[in-house]
Amino acid sequence: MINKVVAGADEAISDIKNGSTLMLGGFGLCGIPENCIAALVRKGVKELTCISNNAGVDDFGIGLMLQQHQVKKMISSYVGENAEFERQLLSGELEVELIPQGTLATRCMAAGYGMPAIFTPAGVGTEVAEGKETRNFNGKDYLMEYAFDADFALVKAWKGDTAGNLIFRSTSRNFNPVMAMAGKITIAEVEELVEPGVLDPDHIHTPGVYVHRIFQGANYEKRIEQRTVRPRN
Amino acid sequence: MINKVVAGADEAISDIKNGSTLMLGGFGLCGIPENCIAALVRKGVKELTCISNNAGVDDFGIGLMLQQHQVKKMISSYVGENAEFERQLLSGELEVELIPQGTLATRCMAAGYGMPAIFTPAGVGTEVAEGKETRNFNGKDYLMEYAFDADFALVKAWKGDTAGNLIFRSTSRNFNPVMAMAGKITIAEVEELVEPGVLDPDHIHTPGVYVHRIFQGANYEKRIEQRTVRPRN
Amino acid sequence: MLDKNGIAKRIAKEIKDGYYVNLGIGIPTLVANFIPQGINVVLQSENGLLGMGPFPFEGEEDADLINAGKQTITTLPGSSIFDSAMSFGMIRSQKIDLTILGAMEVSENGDIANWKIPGKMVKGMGGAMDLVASAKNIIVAMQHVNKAGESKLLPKCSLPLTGVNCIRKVVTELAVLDILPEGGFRLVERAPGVSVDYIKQATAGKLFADENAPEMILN
Amino acid sequence: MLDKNGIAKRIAKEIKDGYYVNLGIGIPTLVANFIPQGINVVLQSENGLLGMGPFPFEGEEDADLINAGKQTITTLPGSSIFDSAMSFGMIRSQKIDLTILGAMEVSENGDIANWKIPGKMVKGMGGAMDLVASAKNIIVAMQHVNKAGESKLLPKCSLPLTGVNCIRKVVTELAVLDILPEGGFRLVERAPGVSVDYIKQATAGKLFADENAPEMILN
Repeated sequence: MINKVVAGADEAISDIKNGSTLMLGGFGLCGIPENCIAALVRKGVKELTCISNNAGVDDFGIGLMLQQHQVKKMISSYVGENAEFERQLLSGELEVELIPQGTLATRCMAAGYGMPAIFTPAGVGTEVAEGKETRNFNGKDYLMEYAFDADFALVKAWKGDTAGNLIFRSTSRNFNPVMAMAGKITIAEVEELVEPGVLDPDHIHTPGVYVHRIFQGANYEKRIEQRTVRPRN
Repeated sequence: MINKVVAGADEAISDIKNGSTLMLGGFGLCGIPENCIAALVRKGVKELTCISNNAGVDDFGIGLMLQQHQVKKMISSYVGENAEFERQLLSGELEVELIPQGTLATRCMAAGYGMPAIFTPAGVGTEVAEGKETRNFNGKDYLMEYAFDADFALVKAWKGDTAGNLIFRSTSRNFNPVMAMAGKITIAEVEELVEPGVLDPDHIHTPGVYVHRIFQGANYEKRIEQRTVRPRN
Repeated sequence: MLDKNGIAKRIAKEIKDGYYVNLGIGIPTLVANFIPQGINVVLQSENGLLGMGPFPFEGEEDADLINAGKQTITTLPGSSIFDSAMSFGMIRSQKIDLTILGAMEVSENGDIANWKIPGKMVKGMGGAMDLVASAKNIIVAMQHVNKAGESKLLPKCSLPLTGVNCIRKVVTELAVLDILPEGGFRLVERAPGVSVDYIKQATAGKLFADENAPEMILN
Repeated sequence: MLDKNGIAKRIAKEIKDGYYVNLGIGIPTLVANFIPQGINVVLQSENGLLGMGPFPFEGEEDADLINAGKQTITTLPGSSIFDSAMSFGMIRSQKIDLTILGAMEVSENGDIANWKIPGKMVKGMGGAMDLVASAKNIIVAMQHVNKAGESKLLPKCSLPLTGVNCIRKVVTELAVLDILPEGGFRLVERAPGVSVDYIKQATAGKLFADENAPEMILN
């Protein structure tokens, strides 16, 4: 098998340049590439376009990059929990493109599946449809939406092997597999990196062919945004 | 959880009618719904349109249905190993639509993902493109191909639970998950049917929402088409 | 007049055995608490889970297991996990039997606005546009009037739309209303103690209201 | 002049370390036997496997584990299994570095015909149309002339096409040839003992052949 292991996040992201377009996996703070984000902050790379369902919170996730003014544009479906984000947006520092969550996911998938465009009914008749081709199939209107074109995808998995195969844990899967398929260069950080043969081929969520670099991350905080519990009786 | 268990293949397929359009999972004879095919032969339902990558062999798989003249039309990518098939085709008894394998898979996926059409470069400039819309994206031509519309999908999994969740084993996965997503009614036969909670949610290949009926099959023959081995040293 | 739990309780009666249901944030989330015994329902969370269970016991929260509202949750026996593309794939292909979500405004032709108020910080539409454009069966849980006393059931939405001609039922603190295919709200049930006249005054859109519309039965 | 194994051996030299490779049925399958030591290659089988291993030992055949030629095979450490849609997704998105397949005819502008002979029973194109339309790097393994001695490297294909303007390299029993972007075959290497003249006579399409084209080195 092809060995794709790099030493760590700093090496993995070393060729991300000012102006790059990145995909970042995760939903809220769940399943985000914490180590890669920290490395991007250390590197100080700027003018980034970030495709990510959310924009983190003020002091975690993509919020850390926003604090350092590294993000030029966010492409997201929901950016609700972030005061610095709001400040930069209102001041015109930050550009934001809001797109429906399913459209976001499917435009990633389209890139991974070599489909230049897909059709979705999401946004028909709304401002999301402005300037887009609408097409009727079987009496229903659909928007044509284009596959994303991202320089790098940064994803976080639970387990991975040196051949790049990835397994995600529970709902931290979310956007990670579709973004992993979609990046020109895909960088995976994993909680546990194992040798080929350890992971059952039937359990692999992302085949190694999609992953260009992989490393075992460290010090995962895995912060919870909404800690909801029920009482024990 | 919703219980989707039926007693067996005969009950599962009881409402398949003459003229129905079926998807049948499998690649060659690997991962085919053996029990459902046997029940269809017993039921004697005719004039079927079958969407399946292959057409079985003379005495197994869809070949058993061909022997009984139950198939009006095959939609496949490769139909090579079947003398009775050839006879019916040449005599005009059987209609055949050959489409590229990736197009076949992706038209199934499109149905499961609620996408009315997809774009693929497969077949551009060939007779497959005749009568189809060709569209250029980024300098490359693509055909627009429509999602399949199948009344029933018959799939075979390794393990399933009563809620309809499916896990496939090795390359018997092939077309099964994409067809499972695509049927208006999806019928799954499994080698082992278990209670909810036995299967790890992270290992499920086909979520139960796609499966309408499930049963534990019996007497799997799992015939091998090309038995290739290497000598032990 | 119903409180939030009352609205949720009334909506729960619309859930049939065997349904796959997607619950939005807010009142819709409360619906899960009122699903009748003996009704088997599977809750979808669009971040990638079928079979959402209750909140975890304290100390058992799992950062990797959240719902679309980013709350810690649990799975149930029979749950399955999938990625975001498959999640919205099953939404688009109408595998989800019922979608329940909140709204700021609904119009008499079934348009809905629930994501953006001009001049205010826009948080985003999340999955709402996908859900309303795809679901075959959508119930809106909302307040009938805003804090200024103005109706939110309108001839035409004033806010930017989330989806067009997609809502078929609305449950508010005052009433259950269907939206007719030909346009217009039809009063189905009154909330306990609320008069037909009161509902008429609170509804700016076209309303078809039988004077004998029954009071809803919640238990 | 090369036999089938010779063609496979020569093609194997085109495989670089780290390549993901899809091998078609026939001569391309043989290429796997000649991949140089120290070259890490992952073989894709389009029925849904990355990391195809050798045939199983007798008695260890697994009916659930076959390749696209329906042969029993094995996995290797690091293998992964996926469904047919993802398999062709990775083919379309050009994640496969090299595709090797057979052909009945190839034209000087890179068209290929390999699936249908009018008047004969058509078995189907399988995955060939997807592969040739998508792959960035395709090598065709084929016989230079048919049994009647007629060239299969043509100005224009006579058989129904599998793909247009997609082939860049052809390896036959006589030669290695590139297909030039502007059209025409360019002789790269002669098979051992085969003269440039012989190749010229066996090539009906436009051929650019340096009289000093080197003989291929197979070991």
